[in-house]
Amino acid sequence: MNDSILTLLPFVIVIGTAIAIILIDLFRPDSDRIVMAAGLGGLLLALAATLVIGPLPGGGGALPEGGSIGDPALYTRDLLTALLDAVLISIGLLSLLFAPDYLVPRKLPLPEFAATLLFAISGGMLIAGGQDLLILFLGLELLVLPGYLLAGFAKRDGLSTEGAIKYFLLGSFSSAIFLFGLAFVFGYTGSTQLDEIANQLARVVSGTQSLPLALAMALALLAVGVLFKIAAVPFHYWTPDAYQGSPTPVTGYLSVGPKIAAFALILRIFVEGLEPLRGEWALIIGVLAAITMTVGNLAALGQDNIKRMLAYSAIAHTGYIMVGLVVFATADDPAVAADGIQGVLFYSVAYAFMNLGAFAVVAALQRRPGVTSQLTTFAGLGYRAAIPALLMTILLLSLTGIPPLAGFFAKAIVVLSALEVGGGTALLAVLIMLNAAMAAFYYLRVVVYMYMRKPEDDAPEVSIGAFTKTGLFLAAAATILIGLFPPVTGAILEWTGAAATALTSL
Amino acid sequence: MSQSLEAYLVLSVLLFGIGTFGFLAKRNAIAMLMSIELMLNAVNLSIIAFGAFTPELAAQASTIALFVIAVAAGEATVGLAIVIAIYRIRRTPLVDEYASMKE
Amino acid sequence: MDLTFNAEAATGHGAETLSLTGASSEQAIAMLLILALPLAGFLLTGLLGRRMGERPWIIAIAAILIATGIGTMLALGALSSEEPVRYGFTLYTWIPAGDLQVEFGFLFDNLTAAMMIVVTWIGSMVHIYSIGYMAHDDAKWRFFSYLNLFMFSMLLLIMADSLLVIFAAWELVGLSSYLLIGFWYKRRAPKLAAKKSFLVNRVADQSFLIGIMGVFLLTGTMNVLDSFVGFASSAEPWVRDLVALLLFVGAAGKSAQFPFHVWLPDAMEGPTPVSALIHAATMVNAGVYFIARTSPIFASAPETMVLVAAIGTFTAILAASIALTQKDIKRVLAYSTLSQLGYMFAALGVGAFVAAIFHLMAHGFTKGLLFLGSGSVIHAVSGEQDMNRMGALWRKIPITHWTFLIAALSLAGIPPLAAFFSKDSVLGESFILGFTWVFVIGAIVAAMTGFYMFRLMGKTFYGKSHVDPGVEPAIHESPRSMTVPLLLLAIPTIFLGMVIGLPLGDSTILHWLEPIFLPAEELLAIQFPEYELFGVDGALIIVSVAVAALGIGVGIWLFGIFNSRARLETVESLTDRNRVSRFFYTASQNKWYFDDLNHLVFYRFGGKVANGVMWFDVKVVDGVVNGVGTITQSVGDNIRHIQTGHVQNYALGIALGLVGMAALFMLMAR
Amino acid sequence: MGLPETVPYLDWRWDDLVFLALAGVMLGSALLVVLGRDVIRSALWLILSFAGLAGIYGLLGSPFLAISQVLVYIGAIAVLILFAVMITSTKRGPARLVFQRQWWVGAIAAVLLVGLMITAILLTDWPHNGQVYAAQVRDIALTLFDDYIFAFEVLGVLLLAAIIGGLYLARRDEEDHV
Amino acid sequence: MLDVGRLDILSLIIFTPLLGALALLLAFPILRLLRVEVDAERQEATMRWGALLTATVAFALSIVLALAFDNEAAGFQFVQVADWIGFFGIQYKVGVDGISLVMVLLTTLLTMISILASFGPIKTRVREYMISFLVLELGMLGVFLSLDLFLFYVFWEVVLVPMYLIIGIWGGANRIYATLKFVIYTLVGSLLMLAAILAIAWTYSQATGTWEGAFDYTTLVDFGFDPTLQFWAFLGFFLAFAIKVPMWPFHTWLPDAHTEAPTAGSVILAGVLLKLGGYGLIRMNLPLFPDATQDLAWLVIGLSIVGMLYGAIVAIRQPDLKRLVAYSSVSHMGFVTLGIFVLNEQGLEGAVFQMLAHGVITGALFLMVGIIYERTHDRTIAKMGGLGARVPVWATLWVFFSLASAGLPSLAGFVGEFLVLLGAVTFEPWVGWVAALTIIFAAVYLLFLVQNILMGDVTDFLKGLGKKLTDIDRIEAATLAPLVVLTVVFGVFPSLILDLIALPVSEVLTVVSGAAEAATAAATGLLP
Repeated sequence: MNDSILTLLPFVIVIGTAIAIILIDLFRPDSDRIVMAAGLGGLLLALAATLVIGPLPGGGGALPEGGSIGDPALYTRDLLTALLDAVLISIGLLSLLFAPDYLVPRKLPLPEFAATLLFAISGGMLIAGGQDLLILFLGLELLVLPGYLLAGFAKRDGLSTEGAIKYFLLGSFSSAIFLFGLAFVFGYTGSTQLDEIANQLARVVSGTQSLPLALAMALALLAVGVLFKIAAVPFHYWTPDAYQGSPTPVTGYLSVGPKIAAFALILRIFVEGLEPLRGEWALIIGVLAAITMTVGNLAALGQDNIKRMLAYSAIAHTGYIMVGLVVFATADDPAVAADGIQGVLFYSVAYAFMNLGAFAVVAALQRRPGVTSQLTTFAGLGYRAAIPALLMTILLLSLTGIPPLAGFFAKAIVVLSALEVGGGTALLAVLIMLNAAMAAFYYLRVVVYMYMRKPEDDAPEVSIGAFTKTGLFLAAAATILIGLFPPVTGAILEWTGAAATALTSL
Repeated sequence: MSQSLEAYLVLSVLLFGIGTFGFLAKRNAIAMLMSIELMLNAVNLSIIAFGAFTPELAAQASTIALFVIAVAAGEATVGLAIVIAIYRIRRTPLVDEYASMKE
Repeated sequence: MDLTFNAEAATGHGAETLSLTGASSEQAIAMLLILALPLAGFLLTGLLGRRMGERPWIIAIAAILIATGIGTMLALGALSSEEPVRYGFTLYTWIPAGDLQVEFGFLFDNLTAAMMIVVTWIGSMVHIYSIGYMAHDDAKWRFFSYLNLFMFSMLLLIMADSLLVIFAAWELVGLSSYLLIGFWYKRRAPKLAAKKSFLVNRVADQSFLIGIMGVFLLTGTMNVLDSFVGFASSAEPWVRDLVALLLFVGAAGKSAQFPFHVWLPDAMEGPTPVSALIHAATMVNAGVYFIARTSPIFASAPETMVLVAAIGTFTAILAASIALTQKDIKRVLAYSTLSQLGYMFAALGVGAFVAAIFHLMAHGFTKGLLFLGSGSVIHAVSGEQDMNRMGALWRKIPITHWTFLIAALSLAGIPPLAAFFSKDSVLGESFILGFTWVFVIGAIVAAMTGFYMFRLMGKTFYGKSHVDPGVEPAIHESPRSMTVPLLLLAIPTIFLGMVIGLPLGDSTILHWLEPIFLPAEELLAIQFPEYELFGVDGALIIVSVAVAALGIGVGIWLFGIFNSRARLETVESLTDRNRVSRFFYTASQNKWYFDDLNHLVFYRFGGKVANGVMWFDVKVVDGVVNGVGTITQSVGDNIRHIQTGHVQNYALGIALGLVGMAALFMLMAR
Repeated sequence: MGLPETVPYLDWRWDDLVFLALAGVMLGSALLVVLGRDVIRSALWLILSFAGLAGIYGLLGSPFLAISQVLVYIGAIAVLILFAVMITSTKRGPARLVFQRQWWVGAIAAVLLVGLMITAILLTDWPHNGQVYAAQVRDIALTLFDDYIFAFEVLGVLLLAAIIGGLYLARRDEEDHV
Repeated sequence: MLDVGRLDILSLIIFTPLLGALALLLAFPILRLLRVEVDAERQEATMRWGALLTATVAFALSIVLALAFDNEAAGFQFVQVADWIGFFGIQYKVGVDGISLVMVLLTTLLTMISILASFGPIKTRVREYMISFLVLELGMLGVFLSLDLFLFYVFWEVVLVPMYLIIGIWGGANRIYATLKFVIYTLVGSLLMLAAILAIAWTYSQATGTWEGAFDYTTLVDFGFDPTLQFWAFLGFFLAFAIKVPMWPFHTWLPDAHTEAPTAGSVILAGVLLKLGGYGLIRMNLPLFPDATQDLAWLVIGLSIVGMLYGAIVAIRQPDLKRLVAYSSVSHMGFVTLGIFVLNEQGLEGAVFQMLAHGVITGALFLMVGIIYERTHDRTIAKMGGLGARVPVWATLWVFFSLASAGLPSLAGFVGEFLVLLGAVTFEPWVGWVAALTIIFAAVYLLFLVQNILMGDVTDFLKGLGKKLTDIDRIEAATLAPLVVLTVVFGVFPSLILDLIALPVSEVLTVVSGAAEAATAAATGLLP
């Protein structure tokens, strides 16, 4: 029982923090400082708890074996959970740090924001450990409902609400589709338990007859549901509009939080539960991965609105991460399959920091209301605000995949795993490379604006709050450290590797 | 017929299809939301149907359906809140008039 | 007698060969000094010359005079020794790369000695002469510095013992000539001429370089002497022919043989001492020297030898035919140089190596004198070079005139002047060795030589004065620094032939050089019959003198001598008589249109090609690159347009995606 | 009174008849929801459709769920929707176009989807079939509060989050005019 | 004697620029924290001299390295290994052999000169500029010294960023187009190289069952990959290097980059960056993929020859000084690739030597273009004319370097070209002959240029500049003097360099020919 408390502790802390913030706001309105303190404190606590409890690779942490809630397990704390928890909490932490600079000048309430954000994070954390379809669905909803709200958080801003409603309508549509898929799986296997489902399906697949059509349909429905959440082409349509419309710190969060949580969902459902069916979706996902990265990059090329540009680039990154899944699906060797999943995880970690950081810079520039997200606002940033420009450069280079930054390793690992499989999957590796070169164009265009163009005459002064600064440094530091500092790189490699192995060897 | 899983499932699919069509065809945000509710109910119907034909799943299916209903309620809350918020600005619930952001 | 390849000699390498001995340390130091002095002169004058005021030539002249002294001593030492000598030493390994070891080494034998005398003495004369000639030029320090560089290069060329070092020197000679020709770089003609000379040489050098590499491939060495050992038996005959041909192309370039002859006349745009030094006396001889030096290689390629002879002969008559009609005094001399070089190549080609070198020496001094003399003339008439605006100068510049007359007679082949002996041995040996056609054409050229030299004499020194009246009063004999070299050069022009060209058939120079060419002659199976002064050889002498005299006679008849009258109207009537003669006259005057052809082919057409390639680069190669970029971007822009902003469109997209996915999954499941 | 075992002439069970009737009501009113011009009427048809579904739940042996459906959907969600409709309907009334211009594509997509799904369902050999089992309320309660207690708690959080956020968004601020 | 090996001298050399860059980055912020105010001019001066000092230290260290280097010893020297990412067996492993030593010397020298040459022209954002330059040096040194493929790749990309900034920030009018083209073009190649690196590393780990040594250069060279993998991996590496060299038809980024880059950027670009490609081909393609090298040699040779002639012909008609020199680089670098793939000692040694010579000579030419540009703010050849009369010293030096570039014997440019051509003739005589046509075209474009800009009358444009058109000053002379000296020294005593590279070159060739022999033996059934 003690174990179960520990198992849930980070999750509970996050939710507790959210509720605490609501209460604070209720009793002491207009106390942003306390809210920030509570939010940051809670998240730090949760992060600490995650790292202390573990399980960490090599049998570390207070719960080296992990633990689970419910019998049969609804929620489990394993290496993957801990890893994703840590990432998601970090995302929450950074998103929260970036918020005040943007919200306060626009008179948007911090407490609601913080609470909603924390709820969303907790949804992701729930997915990370979910072992039951119902929990996963609840987690997904807990993740996305606050997400819709956050997207529309600047409720007096037409773009924000427009993005929110597009996001909401399409999101709910995809949720319904996804849910139908769950229902089919449930109906066919008679269970909501991932391991049970895996067993049942293994039995079905081991028979010589072809896959029951209901399962094929279920796969399609589930795939569409998750592909929508990760914003894979052709289910990505919401991304540019939602990203552009959302308040910028929210955009930052949206670009990483739901995406990584959705990948967690994929890992739990497709990799863990539907593992026996992986051969069925390999080809389609492979093709979609190729299309996704290419379309994302192509669309980003000429985009002058940096938020939209980053939205398209986020689509492209989705494509890269999907390659890891394809590796998992196509590999004969379990070790290689695990390498694919490791690619997904490592990429997610790296991507979280660098993308969030990049959006944070955009947000920082918009501290003064009225600053648009046009690329021209970056003109001459290197001359106006040296440090943010420098950090942005680092983050963009990392997104491009220039070594020795985090993004480079992320790509390298995914590519490596794809090459391990060989054949068509190796072609994806080559495609990643070509895409990365294409992506360099628009990422570097931002650098061009920052350093190689004169600032506009009416360019406002850039002033950045302490929170944002801290967050920015953290994100950049993570991006650099993951790439350049062997202990960190090694630790994350080890963790992702162990989590992947554990997940695939179930 | 009432004792055949397929019948209920087909019924569910039909409802889902109607919902889908509604979602795709309607212009009014709230009507689209209603279509989504139809779709969710269709799913619920299939869940219950699965449960009803498997003795050990009956209770679980009902429970899941309950959860889905609750989630649907939450979703409706959020959705309607967003609709109201945007209506304040745009003065219309018609989504095809929300196209400030496009390429 | 026919040129046949002596296979036995190729493998057996029969008769006694000249063996190489290490140079004594005195000899080594002397050789190094010969090189180091002009090099130092070049560097010092080049670096400090600007600050050396009015006498920036001191260092350069001193360097060259000392080098000449040492060189003469070495040369005389070698030539006077009983046994033919050949010594050398290696300074260091220049380019070591795998099995290639290019030694930076030197070689001294009688051939070197002969060349040494020509190069150092003419070089010294030119240096001294330049003091006067260039007195009024502001940048004379530059001029002297270049001259020293030229001397260094030329001396390195004749002393080097490695093909690659020879090539290096070869290129340096080209460079220094480029600098000297383009000395007056602000003027249009010199800068074009300099470029032309360098580029034409480059074209030839490319083949030359490949030829050197071919030698290396076949023999595994770049050392001149070592390469002889295996070359003859190294490969198929056609391969040897090809390698020799490549080398010949290089030699032809430097020595301005057809079709590379075009650069030499233009190069007269340089200051006149430069013309003397480079284009008559030394540089152009490099090709002759090279073929002589590598005679065993050429001897192993008999077909190429015939080509050498043919090209030489053709160049001789072609150039002579052009020289007949030129107006510019220096151009006449330039074409005459070409023509004489043709003789040398013809001699080389038929296997008369000694004769070739002999003619080289004799012609070198003669032509040096002629050029310096022409410089003196030009100096006298304030820079005018057109012979039509000269005339009746012989009394006003007597020293120049008399020395010039001597040289002209020598060149025309009048005994007992230097060039008579050498030209005679070229023609004679050609005939003896069975190349009757060479002899016949050579004789015709001899007649033409006599004619154009005395046409020049007549137009320049005799007859009526056509000098610009404004210039007329200023005509004066040149300063001593210019006349002294003329007088000094007149000495070998008169006596050289008598000293080393006698006794006929068993001359000194034959003794000097025969051992060096023995291997080649053996390969070619050449055996000179006994010399018959009162037989065929005597007859040949008479023929050659007769044709020369004929040419001179016609020249004098038409253009006069001393105070006799020129028959210019006859000239006009001859050239203008009918269409045929008019055509030949104009064609000759226009150098048979080679320059125009080159202009058309290389400049116009080549320019078009370059433009075409550039167009290709910009439009196609870069166009593809940029096109990929542009297309990608426009595809991206189009893709972005699926983002209509309408949520229903998005929903439809998703729904269709769903339908597609479902269909696919179900199809795959079946 | 004693009904015959099966429906006369058709040889259907009575349940089948009920099923068909309810299905008809449900689908019919669902169609009206979708096709209707007036949003308010659509909302009302929606209620009827939900009611039909509740009936089918009953038929499937889940009266408890049927009641929940009525309570939550009709009692809460539908009402909520009605409110929202009232708030957002302008004096202009429903616009002339009920459907967006590309509705026919949507129709095709929906039909295709339905066709595919029905194919999938009919061609699948379902492991459990042929007999309806009733779910006991007690079992439901046990499942809910024992097996799924954690999920239930999570659900609470979810609703809390939805409400907090929803409240914030829908709340009228001082400077708003509606 | 100083035990240089103990010093970890290679790391010292590599990271000296980084330390310098960090110092420059942090010096004044820290002073500001300490409330020491330094006026801007002083700061800029400090940056300039600090960067120069750093580069000088690096150069001095590389000289120490050269002195301590034993050119008789086989293999790599001063090897230093540390685990980097143990998970994949990725190491920090550096070592030096003759070839890399030559490249290191070239790099440190040219960086030093470039920094000095930037004193005058760079007036804005001096700190960033100097830091970029030092980081650039770090990357280049890293590439030349890495013995771990992953590390190699990392440094390879590190080079890209500062160059991108240098062109993009301090470049000419069309700099953004040029710099993006440069980066993206290079990235396309290098990313495929990364794929190839990963593929061979994985193959190795698969065969041996461990990641240990999977990125280790020497281990991989000994491993021997199967021909199919070799073929594809060769192409991956080759594309990266071919773009960098740049080989025809991947060269079009170069003229643009050169034209827009600031002078020192051009110097480094031509002097060192292009050599990364040639070095990579020698270090990676030949030993790692000997079979593929044999199979594809003709392809590369063909491209090289086309590039040599094509670059020279296009250069003839270039209207812009820098573009002309850039195209001459294309032509000259063709010699390098040709020399590498004729696969014999002369060719390969010639290629290395040519890289060095081209670095020195073309670097100098770019410096000189920069000097004139500083005064005229124009590089249009048509506007120049009669410079010989106006700036005699400059003109003399220009002629000197032009001749060196045209391959005048006794200057550095000749030796490399000669050896390469000899290698080509050895390989296949007609190939050598065709390749040698380049020396004609080289003379054509260089002499046309000399004629057009130095000779003739002074143009009105130059007259209009009046006294602004001065001859070279002291700093400029200081930047050019070492290059003049080296051009002569390397031309007269090439053995200084050739002795260094003889052994490594023969080692490379042993690997390549060993594979060929094995293949022949296998084909004829001599081996099991």
